[in-house]
Amino acid sequence: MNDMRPVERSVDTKEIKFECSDVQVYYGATHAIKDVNVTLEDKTVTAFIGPSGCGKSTFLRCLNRMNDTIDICRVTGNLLLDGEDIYDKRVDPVQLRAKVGMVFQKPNPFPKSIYDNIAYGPRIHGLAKNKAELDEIVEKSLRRGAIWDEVKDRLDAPGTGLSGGQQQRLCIARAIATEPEVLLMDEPCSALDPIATAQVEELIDELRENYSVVIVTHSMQQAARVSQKTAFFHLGNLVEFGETGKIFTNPRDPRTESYITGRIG
Amino acid sequence: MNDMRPVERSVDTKEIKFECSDVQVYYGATHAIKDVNVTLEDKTVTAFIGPSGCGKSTFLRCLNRMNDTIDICRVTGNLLLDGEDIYDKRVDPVQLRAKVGMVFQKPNPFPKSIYDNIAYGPRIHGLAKNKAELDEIVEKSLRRGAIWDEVKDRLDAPGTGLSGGQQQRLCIARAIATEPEVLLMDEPCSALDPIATAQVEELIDELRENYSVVIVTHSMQQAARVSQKTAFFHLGNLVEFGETGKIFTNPRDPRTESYITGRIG
Amino acid sequence: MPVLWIVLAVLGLGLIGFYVGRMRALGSAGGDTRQLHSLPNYYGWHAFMLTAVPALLVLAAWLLVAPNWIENTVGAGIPEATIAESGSRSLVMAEVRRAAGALDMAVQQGLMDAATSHDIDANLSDVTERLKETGAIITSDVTQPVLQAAQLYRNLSAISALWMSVAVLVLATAGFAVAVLRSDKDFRARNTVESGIKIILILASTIAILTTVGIVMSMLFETGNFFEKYPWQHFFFGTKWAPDFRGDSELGMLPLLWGTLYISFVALAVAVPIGLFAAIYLSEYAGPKLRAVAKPMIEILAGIPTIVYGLFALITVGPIVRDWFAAPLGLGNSTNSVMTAGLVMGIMLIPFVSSLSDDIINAVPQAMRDGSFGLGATHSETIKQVVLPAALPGIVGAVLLAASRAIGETMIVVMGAGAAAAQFQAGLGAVVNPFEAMTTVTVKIVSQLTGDTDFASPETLVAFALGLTLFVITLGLNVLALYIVRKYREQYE
Amino acid sequence: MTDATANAAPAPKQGKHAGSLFDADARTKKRNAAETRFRAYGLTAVGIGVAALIMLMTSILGQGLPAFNQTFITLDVYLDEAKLDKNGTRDIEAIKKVSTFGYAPLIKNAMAAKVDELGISFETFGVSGKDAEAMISKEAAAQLRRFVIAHPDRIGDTVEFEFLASGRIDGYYKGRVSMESAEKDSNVTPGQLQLADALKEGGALSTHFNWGFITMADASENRPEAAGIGVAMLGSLYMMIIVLCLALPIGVAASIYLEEFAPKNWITDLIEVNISNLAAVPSIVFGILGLAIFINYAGLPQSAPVVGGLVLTLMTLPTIIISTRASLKSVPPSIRDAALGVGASKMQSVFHHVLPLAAPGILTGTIIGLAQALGETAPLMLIGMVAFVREFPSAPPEGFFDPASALPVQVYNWTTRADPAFVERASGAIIVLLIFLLCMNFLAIVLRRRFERRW
Amino acid sequence: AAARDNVQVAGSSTVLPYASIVAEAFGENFDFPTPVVESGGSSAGLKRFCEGVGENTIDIANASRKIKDSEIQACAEAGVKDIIEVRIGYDGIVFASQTNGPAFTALEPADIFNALSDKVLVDGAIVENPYQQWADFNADLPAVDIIAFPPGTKHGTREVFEEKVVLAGCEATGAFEAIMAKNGGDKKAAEKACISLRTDGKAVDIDGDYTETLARIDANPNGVGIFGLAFYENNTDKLKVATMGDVMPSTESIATGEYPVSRPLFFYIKKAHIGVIPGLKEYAQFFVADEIAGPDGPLAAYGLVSDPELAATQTAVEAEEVMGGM
Ligand SMILES: Nc1ncnc2c1ncn2[C@@H]1O[C@H](COP(=O)(O)OP(=O)(O)OP(=O)(O)O)[C@@H](O)[C@H]1O
Ligand SMILES: Nc1ncnc2c1ncn2[C@@H]1O[C@H](COP(=O)(O)OP(=O)(O)OP(=O)(O)O)[C@@H](O)[C@H]1O
Ligand SMILES: [Mg+2]
Ligand SMILES: [Mg+2]
Ligand SMILES: O=P([O-])([O-])[O-]
Repeated sequence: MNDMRPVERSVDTKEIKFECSDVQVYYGATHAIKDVNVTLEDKTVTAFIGPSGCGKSTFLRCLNRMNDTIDICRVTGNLLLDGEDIYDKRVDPVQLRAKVGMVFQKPNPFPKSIYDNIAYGPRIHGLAKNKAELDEIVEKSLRRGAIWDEVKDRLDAPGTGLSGGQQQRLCIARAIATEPEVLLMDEPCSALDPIATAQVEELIDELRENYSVVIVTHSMQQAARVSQKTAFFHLGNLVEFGETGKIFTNPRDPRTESYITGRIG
Repeated sequence: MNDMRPVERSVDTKEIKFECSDVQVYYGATHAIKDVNVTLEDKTVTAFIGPSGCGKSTFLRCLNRMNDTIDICRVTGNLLLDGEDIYDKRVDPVQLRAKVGMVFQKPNPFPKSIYDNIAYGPRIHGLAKNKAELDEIVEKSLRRGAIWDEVKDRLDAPGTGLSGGQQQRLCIARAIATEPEVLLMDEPCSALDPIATAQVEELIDELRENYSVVIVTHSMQQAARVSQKTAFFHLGNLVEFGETGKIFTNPRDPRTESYITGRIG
Repeated sequence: MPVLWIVLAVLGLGLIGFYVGRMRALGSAGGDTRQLHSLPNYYGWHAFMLTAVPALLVLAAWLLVAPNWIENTVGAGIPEATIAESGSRSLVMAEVRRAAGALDMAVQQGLMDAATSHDIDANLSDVTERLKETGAIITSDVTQPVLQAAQLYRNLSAISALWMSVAVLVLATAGFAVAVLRSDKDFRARNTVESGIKIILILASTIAILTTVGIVMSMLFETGNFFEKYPWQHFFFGTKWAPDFRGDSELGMLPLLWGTLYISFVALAVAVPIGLFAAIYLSEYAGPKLRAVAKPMIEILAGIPTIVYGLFALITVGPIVRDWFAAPLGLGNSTNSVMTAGLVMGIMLIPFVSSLSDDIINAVPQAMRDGSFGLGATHSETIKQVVLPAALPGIVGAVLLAASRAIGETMIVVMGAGAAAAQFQAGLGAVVNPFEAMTTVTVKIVSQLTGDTDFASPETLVAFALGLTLFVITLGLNVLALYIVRKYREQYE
Repeated sequence: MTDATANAAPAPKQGKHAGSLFDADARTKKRNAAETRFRAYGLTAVGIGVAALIMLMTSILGQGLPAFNQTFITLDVYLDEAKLDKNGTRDIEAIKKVSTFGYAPLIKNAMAAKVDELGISFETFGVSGKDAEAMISKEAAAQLRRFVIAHPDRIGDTVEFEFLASGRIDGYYKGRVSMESAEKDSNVTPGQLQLADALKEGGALSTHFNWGFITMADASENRPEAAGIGVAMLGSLYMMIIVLCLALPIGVAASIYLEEFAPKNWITDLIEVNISNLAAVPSIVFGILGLAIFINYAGLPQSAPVVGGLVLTLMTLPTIIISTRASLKSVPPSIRDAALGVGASKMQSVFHHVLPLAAPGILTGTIIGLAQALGETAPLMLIGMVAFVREFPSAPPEGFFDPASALPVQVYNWTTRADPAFVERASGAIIVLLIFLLCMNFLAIVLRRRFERRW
Repeated sequence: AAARDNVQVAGSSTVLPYASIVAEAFGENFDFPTPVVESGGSSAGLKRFCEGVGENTIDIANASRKIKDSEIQACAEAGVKDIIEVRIGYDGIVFASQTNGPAFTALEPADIFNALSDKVLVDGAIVENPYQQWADFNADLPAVDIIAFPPGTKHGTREVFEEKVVLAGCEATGAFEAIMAKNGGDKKAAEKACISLRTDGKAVDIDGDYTETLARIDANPNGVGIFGLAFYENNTDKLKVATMGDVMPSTESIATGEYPVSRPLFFYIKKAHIGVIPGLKEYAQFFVADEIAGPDGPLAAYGLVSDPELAATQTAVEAEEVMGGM
């Protein structure tokens, strides 16, 4: 099953960001991720697709060790970020997570003001020298998160009083405010209307210039639009991984094919 | 891919389920729903569409008085369900909500077992005479919610330990387990893969036989596929309401048109 | 014990009501629970409630009122002369009750038949002797008026008991009937039962109010007496506390108030950080095993009688504070000090802060933490900036509880900080020096109330004034706390 | 730019978080140090709490455990008919006429007989017969009298009794009294101690576990060895039953109403402030209230557990209400929404979902409230429970109305008594009180662990 | 409500030990239940005593002082008219230090006054108390820092201490005269000035019990505490008693009046309750019986200074003589 890493990548091989091999994840006795091997490139958008419950979020959360916070969750295998094993004892998950930011599947704004939600990351990482700079970061992040116009008049209102889609964009803005090198986005557009979705996709495209982005999505169209690489998960297995174009036009695995063509997304 | 199934259903007027006039909703000083007039028919699927933050969820929550639980939220206007004002003092919101079920935008399973999550509604409404019947209801609901196969082996596991999409389906299953006459679904498929989405859409279609369904969605395709009527909200206003086919093919309001044609969903 | 039987009968009827109500409702729906407005059990509870609650309420009321009524009726019939002889009506009544009890016993033991017991005459027969035979305690001779009263007492009691049974049972049956008749599929049983429960909830919350009213009322009168004897200006603004047996004491409350605030402050300065950090550690860092052990252990600290802490302060902490801190620093050489009491009280208060905060912190949803971790925050940053603000209302509640306890504590203060009020006349240095002996309002409330001064003198009555003043002051502090919580509260989700 | 491996030269990166993951940058180091410190504070705090407990426990146990042991002297007492039943009629009323003072000589004689039997004499130790009698508790006479009244037929026989040794003799075997201290002590002489040693040698004196400490009532100041905590334990038990049965349901009910049902307005604000304020009312004020309402107004008896229980209930309520409300507040609103959404009534959503989730906090409040109530003395002072009570209250429900004392009262009483033998008993009583507390808490702790969860 | 069948006693904590010894023996030797004896202070006891007559009020109030006229009046207003006063004996008050602390012999009231009063007479002038050590004003006393633990202002003992020791010392040293002279002959003010104790930490009020005083002396090797005689008698191995004017405090020396510092102890009975509350009179009689309260009885053995006029008391109780000479 894990025999399909298509090596024939286009000539411009990019630097490798993440190199994962033999990754296994267990929730107690449940084997949620089985034997996954995958390499994620820098300055690339990688899309994770697959049916609900197949392990996309689980694998995504491995990449910045968010699974550490779940008691029953156990991760084995090698996950190298820039060649360094992120599960090494010497690695400080805090630093890792500053580097590898995350947008969660369920929007989880802090019970603070919108401003503080965004300013939280820059503050703890000391990204702003003064209030003016911080204001700037907040505004910029909210703009990039395509939510500035809706909230600019109520930056002091609590982030929890926003609509579902607004909360999601707030969380995106919050994640990019810390300027991570890798951004993991778990269904970032699930609650967004087409216009906002397009804006977020634009953002992702823009981020790709400098960083790498991993995005979980259920929308095949979205995956096709924004990603260069796509990984298809099924029942905890990484069934197929490769150039997005190829996966969508010419999938190798029958499961991939049936998923993609099965129904319209 | 995005074939909008043109819906040319017969013009036979159905019974009216909800009749709303002059509905206003305020969150403190924010005017979130402005002057909405709309009639929802029985045995019909109505889709609410509109950009994020336009008030879809807010209006939806008016229909079963879930807004009562938000302190700062104030609703005025007439909302008649089967000709009875649901905001009348004599109306028992409990009975109303048993009649008008709801699937929330953010999945919110109870921190109980999967079984108990589903069985809760039937239990409090006395829908099962005995354990066997209850088991049956649970299984049926989970099947209709397209999640039975994934959870049948772990009905005793907590509902909070499911993946995002699974939680969403669990919540759908929980809502239909009580057999409401009207089902309000706030983006029920946002975290679902195409296959699961299709199954849920099938469910909605099936529900339409007997009940009326209101669904909030960001996917124009989905709206086109499942709904007979569509309402387009914008900045708290109900801009346009009518036959889905008409709205999508021939919108009257320029705002509707620009939203629909603006970008692909 | 007929009352017990009545209660059992009512409860039994209620139980039957439960099943009948349930059955009837089900029956009206043809056995299909879906046709019912509410779950079948609600119909059952409704019937039970209607059967039992009013009946038992009447029973309780009867039991409260009837004895008084009987006493009054019987008491009214006793000749003035008899009362004058015994000193008071209530004392005669005690005799009457005792005689009535003895008559009952005599009949029970067969020493006297029922008829005799009714018309026996104290002047003719040796009633006292015969009653003493029963083993009942008869303290003096049973006189004719007392005997007659006793007989009347027995009669009325019997009649009252009879009517009580009748009334209660009739009411229960009526309730039963109404409930059963109402048990129809369209009847809103759940709403009715829930309204009933809601009334109970409301009643429960009024108890807190009534307690306050009771406290204020029970102190207001004596406080008034105090201010009649002692000028209020001196009490509120006096800077010297020096009660004196000969009267003309100086009872200024400022030194006590200062002592209260100072000692409580030190205690909280110990308890809040330690308690909060312990709570954070236990809920955020500790493994389940450590938590399972450490939390209940720390809770034991709240249950150790304060006298133990007092002795600990007096014998261990006091000398340490004096010899290691106060004396070397030249700040005094008393074993009694604000510091000593504060430290020891702080230890006692740790569980008040830690246990409650721990539960509240634990209740903050994991998603909040995840959000913060995902941004690269450290655990402590997450706690400080996300978890604690979200848990703030609960934590403030816990701290308030600890502060309340600090204000109300006596034993530790007496043994740790002494019984002498702060010495305002000795200058500011003595007042702010934490190694100086001081005492609190509560200590003085207790000591003036349990002391040897004339109970109608200002020296004793001042306890009530102190209590009421403290009450008002803490009320103010609580209003402030509520305001702060409102301002900074962060509601998740 | 090939495969980046662990030894690849760290390429200069432009990101804000550049650098190897293995070596933390300065800021991270600083933050990590803060983290470590924070964690250390937490551990220290737990450590302080536990250390304080251990310290207090060691001292309590060290002082209190001896209370469970007691020294006894076994004597054969000749029940002299001439003293106990002069007429020889065995009429119980006549026998009752002989007071405990009349029994003292019998004990004195028995002591002398015992000394003879062991082949020693008072003179060797320089003690008189009266001194020797004083080595036996004053309780002995009462014990003897009770026996004789229960068995009048035994008059004239010689019966073996195990009497309590007096407090000082007992103290000698517990290290409280020494030969040196006895020199200065007006209540015991070194001779008596030596005689005691001789008796021990002869098997007439032994120290063993003393059930009496747990089952007997308090005793007066001049017989500390006979003092037990039976009445106090029953009193505390009765009061705790009342407190638990009233405070928990009322407290939870009140909290539910205030937190979930009451409209949010100034009245509820007032109630909220008012309840926190009640927590700050000194406990003795609750005693004033109890005296005024329950005794003077409602006419309930004095010194009765029912009044004590009611007063402590009022005192505990604020603690339970505050903690319950805090826990109810911390349940996420989405849970309530979920329940309401499937058509549960507000009441159902509260009782089925919110309350179980708030249970840990409620139980904590209950534990702390009960602990406080169990250890409280001051309010009991005004309602007559800080008292010397010898009679056991009967079984509930009547027993709720009988005079009783309470464990903390017993502790307090004993610590104020002159005879140092009471100090150990006070600590012993504290041990019992803590065991009591642990038993009460155990259930709560088990329950709490069942309900604890994170979501 | 069933009738109460036990005697209820409340009041002074000083009388409590005696009352409990009597109650215990009473319960053992009579068929009546053992009386319930509460402590809580003379004042609190009398207050409850004066709340009225009836079963839910107490029958007897113990007091370590005589009932005040104002209290009698308050009693009468509440219907408690006939009160029987019973004096059971005297409580001696002694000064004592640690066994290995300083020894005080032949302590005079003047010494106590000089050591503890706020203002003392030095060279004919009234000044703030300058003394740091006992030897500073009396070379016969030990040269150790002054620190004393008098009972707090709530205790009746404090009153006796003030009246019979401090005030007496004030007069003896001539300070009283000097103060009078200074303030223009205001006797009351002078007395008040005399008895106010210094506040520089050398006189530490004890609101608790003698056990607390004992603990404080343990923690302060130079401390002098003020104790009841009974407490001292039970702790002779821990305390070194100070003699007053060379008289050793003992039940005998106090009974004879040689040792000056003592106070009478009382209990008060509601006459109206006699004949209603079973055992009430019997208890009172038993209390003052020779075998109990006499010089050889258990009370004296415990430290009560028995009343030389006990016989008169016995007759008074027998005859139920009430106060106010009825
Ligand atoms: N609890 C609240 N308090 C204050 N304002 C709110 C609250 N909930 C929603 N709003 C505001 O009301 C407006 C409508 O919100 P609503 O949730 O109805 O949007 P929506 O159409 O459902 O959007 P989405 O598609 O993003 O879910 C938004 O501007 C939102 O910020
Ligand atoms: N906390 C947990 N405890 C136990 N099992 C879990 C937990 N979280 C996820 N799982 C299980 O692990 C599997 C993978 O879950 P994951 O959340 O990775 O799915 P996913 O691909 O993100 O799905 P979705 O698209 O629905 O979000 C699922 O079967 C899920 O039920
Ligand atoms: Mg997921
Ligand atoms: Mg929404
Ligand atoms: O308690 P007392 O009244 O004797 O001080």
